[in-house]
Amino acid sequence: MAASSNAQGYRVIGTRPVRHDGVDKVTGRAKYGADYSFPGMLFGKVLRSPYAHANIKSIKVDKAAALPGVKAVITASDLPALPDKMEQAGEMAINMNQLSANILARGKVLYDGHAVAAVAATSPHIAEEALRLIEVAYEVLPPVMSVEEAMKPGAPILLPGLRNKDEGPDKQTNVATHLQFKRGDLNEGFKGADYVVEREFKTAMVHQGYIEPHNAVGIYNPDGHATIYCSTQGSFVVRSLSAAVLGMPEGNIKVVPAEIGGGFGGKTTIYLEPLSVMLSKKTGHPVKLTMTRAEVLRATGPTSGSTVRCKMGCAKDGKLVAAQIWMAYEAGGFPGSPVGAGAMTIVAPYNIPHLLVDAYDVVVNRPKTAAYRAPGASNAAMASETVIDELADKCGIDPCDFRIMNGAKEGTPQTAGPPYRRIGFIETVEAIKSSPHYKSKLEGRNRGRGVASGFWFNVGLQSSAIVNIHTDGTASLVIGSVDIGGTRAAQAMIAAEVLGLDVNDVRPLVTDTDSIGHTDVTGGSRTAFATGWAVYEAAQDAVLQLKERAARLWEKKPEEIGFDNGQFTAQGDGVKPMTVKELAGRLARTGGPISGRATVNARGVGPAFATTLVDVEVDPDTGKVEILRATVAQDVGKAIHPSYVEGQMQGGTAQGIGWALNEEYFYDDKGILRNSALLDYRMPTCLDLPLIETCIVEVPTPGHPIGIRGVGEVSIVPPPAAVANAIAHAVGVRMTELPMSPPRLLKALLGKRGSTETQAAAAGR
Amino acid sequence: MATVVIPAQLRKLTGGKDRVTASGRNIGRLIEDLERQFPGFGEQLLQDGDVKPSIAVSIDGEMGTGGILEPVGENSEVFFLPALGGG
Amino acid sequence: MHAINYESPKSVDDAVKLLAAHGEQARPLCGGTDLIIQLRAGVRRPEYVVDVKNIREMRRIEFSMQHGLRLGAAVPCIEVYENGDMHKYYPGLTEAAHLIGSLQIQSRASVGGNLCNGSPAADTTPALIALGAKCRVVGPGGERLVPVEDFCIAPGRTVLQPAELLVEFQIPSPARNSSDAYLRFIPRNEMDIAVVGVGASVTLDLNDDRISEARVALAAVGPTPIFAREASQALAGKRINDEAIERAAQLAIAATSPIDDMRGTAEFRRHVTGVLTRRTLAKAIERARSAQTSR
Amino acid sequence: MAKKVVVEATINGEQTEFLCEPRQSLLEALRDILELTGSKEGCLTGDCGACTVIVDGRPLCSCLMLGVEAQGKTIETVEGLAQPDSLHVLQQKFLEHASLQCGICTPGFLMSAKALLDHNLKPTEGEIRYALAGNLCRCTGYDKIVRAVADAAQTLASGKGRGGRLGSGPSASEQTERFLQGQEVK
Repeated sequence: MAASSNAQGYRVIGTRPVRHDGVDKVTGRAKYGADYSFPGMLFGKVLRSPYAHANIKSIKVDKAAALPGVKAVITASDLPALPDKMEQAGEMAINMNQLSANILARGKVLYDGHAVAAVAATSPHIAEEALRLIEVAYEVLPPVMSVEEAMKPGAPILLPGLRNKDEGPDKQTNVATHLQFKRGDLNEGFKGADYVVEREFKTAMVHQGYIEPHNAVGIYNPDGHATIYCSTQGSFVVRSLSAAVLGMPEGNIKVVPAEIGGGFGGKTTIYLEPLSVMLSKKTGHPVKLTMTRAEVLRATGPTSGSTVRCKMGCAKDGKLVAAQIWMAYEAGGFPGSPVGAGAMTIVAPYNIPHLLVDAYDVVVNRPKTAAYRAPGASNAAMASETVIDELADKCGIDPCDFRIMNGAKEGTPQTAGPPYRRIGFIETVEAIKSSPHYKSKLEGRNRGRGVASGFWFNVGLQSSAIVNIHTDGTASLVIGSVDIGGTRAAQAMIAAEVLGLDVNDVRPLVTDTDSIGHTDVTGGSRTAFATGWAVYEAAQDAVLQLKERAARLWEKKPEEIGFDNGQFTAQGDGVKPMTVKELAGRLARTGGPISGRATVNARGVGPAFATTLVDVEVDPDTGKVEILRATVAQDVGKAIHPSYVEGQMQGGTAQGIGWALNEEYFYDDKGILRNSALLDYRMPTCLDLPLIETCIVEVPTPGHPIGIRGVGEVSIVPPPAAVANAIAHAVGVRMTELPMSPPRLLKALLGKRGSTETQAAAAGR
Repeated sequence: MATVVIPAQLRKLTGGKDRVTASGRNIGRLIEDLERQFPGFGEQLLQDGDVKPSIAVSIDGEMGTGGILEPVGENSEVFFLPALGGG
Repeated sequence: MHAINYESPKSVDDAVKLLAAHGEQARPLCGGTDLIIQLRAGVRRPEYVVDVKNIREMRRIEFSMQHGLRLGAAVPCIEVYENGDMHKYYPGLTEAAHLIGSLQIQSRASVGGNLCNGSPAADTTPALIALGAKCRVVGPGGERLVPVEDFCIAPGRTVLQPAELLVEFQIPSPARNSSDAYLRFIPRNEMDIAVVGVGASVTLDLNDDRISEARVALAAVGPTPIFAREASQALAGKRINDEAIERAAQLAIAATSPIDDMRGTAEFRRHVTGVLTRRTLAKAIERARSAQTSR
Repeated sequence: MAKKVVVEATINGEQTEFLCEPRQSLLEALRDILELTGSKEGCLTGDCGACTVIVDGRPLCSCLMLGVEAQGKTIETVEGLAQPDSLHVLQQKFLEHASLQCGICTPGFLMSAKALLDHNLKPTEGEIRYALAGNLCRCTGYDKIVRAVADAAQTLASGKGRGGRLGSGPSASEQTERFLQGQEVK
């Protein structure tokens, strides 16, 4: 079935219809979380720590509670204490005790902006004023801001109970985990190397930067049931995590996913949701909380800053022989950086016989990190892809050819061991090589071109879908995956393809946690792959049932009914082929309504690769970098809606360029975030980017009925290294720290000039 | 017998061996057999009677989904690796 | 935000009366792009916000070769660079107004508000200083003229007394063969606050290719906007060449006292002060040469 | 405690009267009082442009204007863009070019783009990018947004000359200079 479906040309898949939710979103009618309001609704605000690291001695709320208009004030003591162990929650393993302590600090604040108390009042302004009246006594502790400080012997301890296997059960530590991956014999490997490059890289903590701040409306009913309206990447994960944090039965919470204004991983966990329910429970009113931008930056999941030491060796002919990597990622105030993913992605595109990777998850007094688009992979690729570029230079081999020569293909072992099945890495490099951009000549002083590649696993997980056939022959499609960028359109296209309907005859509906089977979070680039699979199977289920109805009408056996190009057919006279529309009108008299259903726990997910090409111009007097041209090639398996696939590729590239040039968390020596506004957290504007060219590569994922690969993440992985490589070729300095901001690049440029001048002087003597 | 590839940090349990053989029709049984051969293996991989949330299982190059009930073939190649999520 | 009262006087007198009546508890709203953010952040908590944008006198742009320019303090930046005279006679000030934030910000932000906010990084301030602009300040006791370079005394603090109002800027009409320019450095291409800003005006003696007079001013490299006196004086009477400009650049750097912050390091700011002084002077000189033909 | 104030303004062509606290922003007035939630809150500091509306013909951030300042003003929001039976060309082009992913920034971009095209139907790519620089989008990398605005300009210009010209026009850094020269020609 899958095979034949792949073989045949598609009618809907691969076209570019207008998205079904489009009109609502261009007219301002689409309802995002903050757009919800209810009669009697109160407004909540959260008091946040002004210190990076401190014990909470006491919290006095009486003055705040006495302010006219204030209806409730809550602190951590209003939430149940939870077990200090990892539990499965959707795609994530989560420590509920730490999750709760992140939502409202328990006895200790671990970063500037850590939530301490929450207020509900009749207006947001009154709630804000009430925060000023809450008296918190802090015992300020020295902040630990970098992995280096945190790993030093005798460093201040963030979490007294934290232990790791290496250091044993008696040793307090800031290192939550040490992971190691090993293959072959490192010494043997490096013996065979003609060229070795070893460098240390640092990347800054950066934020997902979604334009919509976090929000939640909680409505608690006296019968113990609650409804949460919020913008999230996963309504079911909000339900299970909120239930745990509130100590409520999961079934007593219904989560209604609002439209979501961007997530990029940052909305796969919870912050405000349990607070809205608890405040609603205390006041008997619906309570809405929305974060300010400063709260978003100070207290919601950025991704880790990191230190990565990368040593790689290759033979004269360019063959990679060995790699040794040491990496430590900032987890934030609680464990859980994406260092594991970093370790398993850093050399994933290459076949390297001898390998050793040591990876450390380290707590520091910064916000608890959350998932961010290919978590951990961009940090890692900044290191490996720069070193690869340098090795290619040393060998005098074109950087694309170098990657192709060493590129992973079917059967190549992955970092953690399992062999790749069919993948499209080399195809992405070839696509770049044959792109108009690569073939074009780059002229002008201080200009350079750089290439880099990236890998991301993608995930499968669970999804559910229902396809209802209506009497007019249209269909409604019900899914639990939120629409974060064309999801409705892509899923409707899959259903329309299978049902032989026009895409506009399928109405996609994203529904709440009570109206569809379990559906895991929109993350890991899984939605088109896994929810798409469920939608495909649900539509097939509907077709099967429709065949039975046709069989009844024609007095034949179901297996005698064919379905092709939207037409039901059978051999024999008196059989006039029927479309779904025609058959739909006969459902009542042939057995009643039809709903196709399917659920999946998708296995055999196909990983994604991308290769990015960037041209830059450097202002040698100021160190400012202009991006002149950018092209990204990505293996997407099969593009359902090419426009939205390109959109993911372009968006990830833009974010990666932001990391490369300007984005960073800037903390002062007290651990206070100095750039908690979009004025100084510098994401690229329209004027900072060129048009971004795309090459869609389609190497189908084996086993998937349509061959889809997730497309949401991998395009963010190559850009930082691609820009660094371009800068190196433009002005001859290798940048090893992100962001490559003007002050940093200028310093490197002046340093280089200084040294060359002294060399010249020496030569002159 | 299935081949089990041992993560670097568990090789101390297998006397440094990075590949061992074990039998069992599913991951649960396989881990029981590993525990028999290399005491201590179970607690490294199991929590509350199932595979730890922080651990993923790959069988013949395919990421599994069924925890201890994940079927294992006669000549399967089995990997235990860190579970991870995406953005 | 705390509760506020809103007043919208129609005349300078009424505005000054209101400011006098409420003293420290009143704050003029001259654009809103700084004040409203400060009110939200609780940095300033006045009981009264006095909106001066509806005072005609503060919204006018009047230019004549005889009397020069009167620029109302509340004129939004967008109206500055949509004004033909501003382009023709004060291109440096005009481009400074055009650099402030986005179009959305420029529709609200005013040159007067930009100055009264007291930020050392204000883009229009060095341009005003370069032009030798004076502030017409009106208070209960009458009015006074304050040179722009003397207006700011510390970050966020100016010479204005509680009841005083900055009504307009008075700028002399451009001399023959003169022009001005403003350049700033920001990491992105829009939306950032100046990491370094340099304004310059020059008057040329084209007969023997000399600079007869020059004024150089700097932003974001000290606690207040800086009038680089030595740099300016060093240019007076000098032949137009790289040597003269380089000397001015070095003196401009000497006039700075920058800090390290998230926008740039002190080291970087000093270096870029030199770079931008060279570039801004070159641009102003080029304009002054061509100005000859256009006037 | 400050009293609420009655404000009269023309909003999307309608004479409108509303009651607001002096501390409420125009954005709050639109969203919380008038239930026009199409204008979005992204930062409250004028840095993201999601709350962009057009006041007396000029685009501005409604988060940086007090509701009481709207007295006597003419305000256009995203809700006023479409006709009952048809979308505005910009809305249509945003859909055709897939210029929105999450859609939260879209209303702001549409209003900034409208403010541009209201007085310039032949924008260069540079002019389009300059006009949109006050609106942040984190999803798209701006590519498809710029294309949609250029296409909309072309459609609106229909005959009156070429519309948006991609790849044409001065670079970002030359914008101010170009703008000045453009003015001097007049």
